Amino acid sequence: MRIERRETQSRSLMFIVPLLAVVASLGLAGILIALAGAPVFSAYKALFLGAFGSKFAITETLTRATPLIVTGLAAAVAFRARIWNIGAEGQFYMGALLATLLGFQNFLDLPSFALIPLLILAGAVAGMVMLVIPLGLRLRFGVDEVVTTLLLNFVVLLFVSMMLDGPMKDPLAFGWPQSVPVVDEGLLPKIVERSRLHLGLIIAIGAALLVYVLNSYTVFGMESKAAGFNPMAARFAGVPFEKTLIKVACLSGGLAGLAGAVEVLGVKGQVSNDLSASFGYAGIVVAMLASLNPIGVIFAAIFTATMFVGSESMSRTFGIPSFIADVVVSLSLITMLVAIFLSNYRIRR
Amino acid sequence: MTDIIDILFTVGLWSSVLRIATPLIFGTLGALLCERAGVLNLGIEGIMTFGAMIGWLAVFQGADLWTGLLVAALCGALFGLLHASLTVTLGLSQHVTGLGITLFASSFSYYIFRIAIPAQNTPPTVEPFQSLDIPFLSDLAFVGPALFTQTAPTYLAIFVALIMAYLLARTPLGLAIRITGENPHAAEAQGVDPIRVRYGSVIVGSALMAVGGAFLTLSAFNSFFPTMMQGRGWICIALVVFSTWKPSRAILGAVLFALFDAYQLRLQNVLGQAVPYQIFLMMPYLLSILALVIMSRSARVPQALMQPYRKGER
Amino acid sequence: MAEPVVLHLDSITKRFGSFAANDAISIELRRGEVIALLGENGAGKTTLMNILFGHYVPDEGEVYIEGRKIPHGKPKEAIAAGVGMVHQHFSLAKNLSVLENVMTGTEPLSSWRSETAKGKRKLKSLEEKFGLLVDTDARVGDLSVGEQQRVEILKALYNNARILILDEPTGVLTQQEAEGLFKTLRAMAKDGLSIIFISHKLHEVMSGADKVVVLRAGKVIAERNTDATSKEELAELMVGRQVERPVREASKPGDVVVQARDVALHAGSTARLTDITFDIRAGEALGIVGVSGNGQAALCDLVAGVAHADHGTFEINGREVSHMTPRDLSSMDVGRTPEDRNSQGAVGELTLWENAVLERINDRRFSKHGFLNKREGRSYCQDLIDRFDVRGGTPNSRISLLSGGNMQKLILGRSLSKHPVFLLAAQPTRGLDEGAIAAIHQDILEARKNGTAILLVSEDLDEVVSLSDRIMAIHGGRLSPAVDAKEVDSRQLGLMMAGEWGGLG
Amino acid sequence: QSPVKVAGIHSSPVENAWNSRLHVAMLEAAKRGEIDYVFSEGIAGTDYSRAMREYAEQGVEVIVGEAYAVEREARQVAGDYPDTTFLMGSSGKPHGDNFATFGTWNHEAAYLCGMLAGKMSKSGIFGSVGAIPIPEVNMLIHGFRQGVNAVRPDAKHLINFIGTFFDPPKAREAGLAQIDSGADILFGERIGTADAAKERGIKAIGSLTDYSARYPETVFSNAIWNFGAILAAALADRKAGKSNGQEYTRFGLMKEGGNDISYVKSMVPADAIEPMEKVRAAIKAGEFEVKIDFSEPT
Ligand SMILES: Nc1ncnc2c1ncn2[C@@H]1O[C@H](COP(=O)(O)OP(=O)(O)OP(=O)(O)O)[C@@H](O)[C@H]1O
Ligand SMILES: Nc1ncnc2c1ncn2[C@@H]1O[C@H](COP(=O)(O)OP(=O)(O)OP(=O)(O)O)[C@@H](O)[C@H]1O
Ligand SMILES: [Mg+2]
Ligand SMILES: [Mg+2]
Repeated sequence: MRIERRETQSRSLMFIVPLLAVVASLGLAGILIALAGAPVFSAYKALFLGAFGSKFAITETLTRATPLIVTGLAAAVAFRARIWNIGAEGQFYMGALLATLLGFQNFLDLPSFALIPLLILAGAVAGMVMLVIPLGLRLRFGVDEVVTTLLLNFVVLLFVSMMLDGPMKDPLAFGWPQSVPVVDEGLLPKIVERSRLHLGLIIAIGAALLVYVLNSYTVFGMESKAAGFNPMAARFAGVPFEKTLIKVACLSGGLAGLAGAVEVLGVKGQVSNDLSASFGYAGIVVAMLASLNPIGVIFAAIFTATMFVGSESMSRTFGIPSFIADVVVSLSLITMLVAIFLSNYRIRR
Repeated sequence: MTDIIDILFTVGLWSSVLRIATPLIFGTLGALLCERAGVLNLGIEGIMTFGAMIGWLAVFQGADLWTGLLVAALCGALFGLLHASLTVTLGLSQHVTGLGITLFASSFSYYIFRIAIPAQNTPPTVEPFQSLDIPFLSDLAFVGPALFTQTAPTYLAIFVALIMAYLLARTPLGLAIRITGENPHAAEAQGVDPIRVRYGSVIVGSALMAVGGAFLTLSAFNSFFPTMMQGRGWICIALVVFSTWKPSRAILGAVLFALFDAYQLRLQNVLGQAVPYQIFLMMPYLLSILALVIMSRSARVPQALMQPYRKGER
Repeated sequence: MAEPVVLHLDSITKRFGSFAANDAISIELRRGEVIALLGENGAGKTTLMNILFGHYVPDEGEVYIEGRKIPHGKPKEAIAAGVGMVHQHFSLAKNLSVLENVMTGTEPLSSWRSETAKGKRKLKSLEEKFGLLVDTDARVGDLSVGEQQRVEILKALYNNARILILDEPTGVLTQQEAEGLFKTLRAMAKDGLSIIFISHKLHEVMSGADKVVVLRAGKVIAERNTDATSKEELAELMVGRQVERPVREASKPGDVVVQARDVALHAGSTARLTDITFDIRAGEALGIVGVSGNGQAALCDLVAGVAHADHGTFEINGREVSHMTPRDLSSMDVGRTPEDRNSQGAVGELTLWENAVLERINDRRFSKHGFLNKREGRSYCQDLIDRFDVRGGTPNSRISLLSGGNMQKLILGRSLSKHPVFLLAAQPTRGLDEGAIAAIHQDILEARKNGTAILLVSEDLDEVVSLSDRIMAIHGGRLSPAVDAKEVDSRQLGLMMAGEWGGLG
Repeated sequence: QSPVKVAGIHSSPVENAWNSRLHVAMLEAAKRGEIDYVFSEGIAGTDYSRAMREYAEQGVEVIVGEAYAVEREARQVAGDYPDTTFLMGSSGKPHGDNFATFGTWNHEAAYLCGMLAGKMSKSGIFGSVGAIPIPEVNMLIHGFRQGVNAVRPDAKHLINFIGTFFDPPKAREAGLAQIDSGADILFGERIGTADAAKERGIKAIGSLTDYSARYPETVFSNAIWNFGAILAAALADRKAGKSNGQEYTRFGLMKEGGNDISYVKSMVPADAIEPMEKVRAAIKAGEFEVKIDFSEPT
């Protein structure tokens, strides 16, 4: 068996193959659904309705997709420059934490339009720091960032837990570990009445466009790719190698931190130990589904959220174990990765 | 102050250490084997979870304990096969695939568990491995009870580590694995098929990870709980680097890590809650990072780690 | 020629997509025979050998060794049948020892113990028998390129190869090393080994081989016995037309453009360069020869702005430049081509035009306020493609799809596009075929004529002698005094490269 | 009369001791035909409010769960579904007419367990293993300690927090650490603690649910919490058309049958039982009150 790169990617293939992937993953999930004793085809219908069946469902799906778009961008930006940032989860929490720390009182009496950007910026800065440190360790000592960023996630989670137990504990929560809430002026406005869908979605899409422009139209985008793929050649061509990677790390970590800030300002209003439903890790897969294309990230995130929200809702309709949601998501991610591969490569005997 | 040091000389501490270290040793060896052949396996957290679930379930359904471990190993091998198909044959990005497998394996094991064991009060139990005394050694003062009153799988973990150390350093197969991780083209040029070597390493490595998971439910504890893996797999990924890809040092790394864990639990009893417990829990991670920084110069990363190999492609 | 046929390639065809890299190629090799495979870049030589060795599976055709058909796509079978291959790009594991590299795959994988002591004895005896000395316990990454190649050959011999294939074995060797290699190969052939080697260098082919097989565009164009052909004929067969390397015309150098005085460069505590002093005038080419590992790389880094001098002065047109970055140099119209086009010259994942403009991306022409002007970049690249005859890609294709020669033309092109005051040309033709070499020499000489000061660093002595006005040798990080290229002979150059320049000016 | 439709939304898997008390109570009510019970488990904070809305939309009448991590949102959802009753474990106040709250008060039972333990220990050192120092865990451990101190004023107490709700092997290691420090009775707020006691042949106390069957010879008493009492009260109010906007914690008190000690007589010395039973009766009669202390035990 041999695997060859396709010379040309046919348009129809790029369309059909992912569709087949969805069908395949639903087929596999169908077996599990049947195992739990639920009617498979009605379950599929419930899945679809759960994600798109009502205005509520749609807003929920988009709400769940919002942080994924931003963490997906964080991963896409870093991977494009060969910075293996597995630490978006930790950066996300640090972003959320700092935004909350500055936002639980309106110290300067700022109006919303000034306070919100300030808090989001703070979140981004916190995320930046969390990635610049491991990148610095790589540049200075040659320490592999896959491991350091991964480990920092656990350090951050414990740090957050410590803050929630101590200095940032919400006195009104009677000791339950959650932070003081952000003041109302600091919260992101909802963009659909009576739903959770908040301005964060617009911010996320804006971030995707921004990253797209940076990647495709700027010197920075070109240099970051060069520095990532061939450091020696980049240096020879005068690309300020370390500076470029640090900028990339700032962008990637900043996005992950921003995701955390936006989630806290848009949805929860305060930090808790379970603020993130593994958004940082999921972002990595989202980025890869999108082949690191920032616009593709938007769709990949919505796809992932659809699968999750739809199948969790379906599990409630039929009373099957709610763990099915993550099973469906992971199955569809894996089949989708294979599908993307197959539309670029062919297998020959 | 002396209390803090005295803890180090208690039998209980050291017997805890080996027990806490055992799943980490298995997991680290598994990840190490994969990486030595050039494949990063971030599926570890999920594979360990699945091993914990399926090993326990097998025993609960009537299998004996060793069969339980075997079932776990086989299922781990299957996940290894999946990881290898995706990363070795298709050459998909290794860390992304790994994260995908972790998500899949863990949610899948919760789902199976819930279908097999409908939700109830507390989960049912099995009779776990009993500690196994080793003649003579277990009777030694201090050292005996501290180190030689473990259950059989703990001794197995150490044994596997020694076997793997020997395998990698002294056998033709070990050389084939190492050269595949360093430069698969060099392997191919000498008639060693890097694809088969990678498949084999990832499958066996993943089986070891699953056994590590099963240790938690068949020896360290006696039931399965969803979400009980608590990041142990990720720690193993760090320990592989910490051990500079050497099996014998993997034991050392795991023991050091476990020592921290066991020590901090005891320290809480001496110091009380004066220091936030999170600080203690953070220590192992921070120290691992520190160790990486210190050892980075001497550590020899397998050169082809994370690089896909496709026959006939340059 | 009563010797039996040991290898028979029977109408091998190999296609990549719709493109036939090998088209019904048949070759016979006899015991003790040395065949040279000659052909332009991309003619299909490596592909053919990869098929023979089992790396690639042919679409049609068969491989017979000693009359037996060999299954396709299985290096293991080829090795077992007695084929050994030294790859164009070495396939060695740098972190492993010489012995480990050699012993891989030589014992059954099910064996519970590696017989390292026995292996070491066997390797040592082979080393002595063929004069291929290397430290068996050394880490391969610590060896010089020449030694690494010995390891490659030893690997084949250790496997009891009876047919040895070498893909461009001299591409990375110095002349002395190359001569040594051919002596060894001769001895092996006498010993009954059959050898196929690939080369672009006609003199090697003429002196090293019994028979030459010329490939062009995937087909066998001709077979000649070396005693019945000439370099000129081979060159013409290979390229399909007559090629002649351009010759340097006499010129009158202008003012001093480049001036280095007592430059020193350290890496940590070890000195990479010491007391480097030279001048280059406008319209003059200074050639640097040397055995690799003696400081060429450091010298290139220094001149290219990648490394900075710790001591001394380095001036271009009177301006101190030793602390300038590569981009500062580019903007001063200094052209730089690196030693290794793949690792330093180009970012494979980027397109041709991106690679073409990367070093001058901050020029107002190519970007404003950080935003790229893609149209200008592409048209600049298209100009280079046209002017320097770069084939095989458009400005938008990934540069990794170009062959070495064409990549080199593009890299040289980007250095020459703005009539540089000073050009660094490091190993400009390494691994290229005659046609490409001629084109590149032409470009360099053209620049010289237009008044560019040129620093040529090359391991190819012919190239240095034919392009340079003056020549210096580098040894142990120090430069020899300069000699006039018209007056020097190869014996003298050899002495200089060995660091013996006591008697010179 | 048709059963009331009830949905449980558990943020942890239902094996978690606390959730299992809700889960079991609702399963039992379902068995008695009082309710129809469906549930979701392992629901992350981000997804919690969606689960609430979806059940409400499905026509579920009573939603039982935990609002700790989603206090604000949960109340918002309740506001949008005035016909649905939300019965939520919460640190906050009830809300409107349909958002009912409850805390987990089995400190009285823990006190009684402490009284037994105080008489049984030889070393006078008592260990407690908790998840994280949240108020309801804290008050429980304080309850136990007060009980111990009542019969043994010189007692020494150890405490470990394992930093997570779900790591039985770690709880076990914590227990072992306490035994190594001299403890000979362990109060296990977390499952896994009793395993340590069993291994070293000492005695342990379970919390929330009854562990005696799981660890015979080891767990001699349990501080049981019965969610059933709270559920019944809330359902009754709903049926009677009364507002559910109240705090139901008080139904967790011993005098309401919401918590109680269960112990294995054969394992406890008779002289320990008698004073304990006296206090137990006093609590039930409302004559004795166990002090509530939310502060983090040290
Ligand atoms: N893996 C591959 N995939 C696709 N095409 C290939 C591959 N390898 C080689 N080719 C094609 O086959 C042709 C022959 O390549 P090959 O490497 O055999 O040339 P060569 O004669 O060895 O050249 P050189 O002298 O530069 O080494 C090339 O022009 C290229 O287009
Ligand atoms: N993986 C590949 N896929 C497609 N084409 C390839 C591939 N690898 C090589 N080629 C093609 O093979 C041709 C020759 O490549 P090759 O690397 O042998 O060039 P070369 O001149 O030998 O370079 P060098 O001097 O660096 O050895 C090029 O035209 C290139 O397009
Ligand atoms: Mg070639
Ligand atoms: Mg070549």
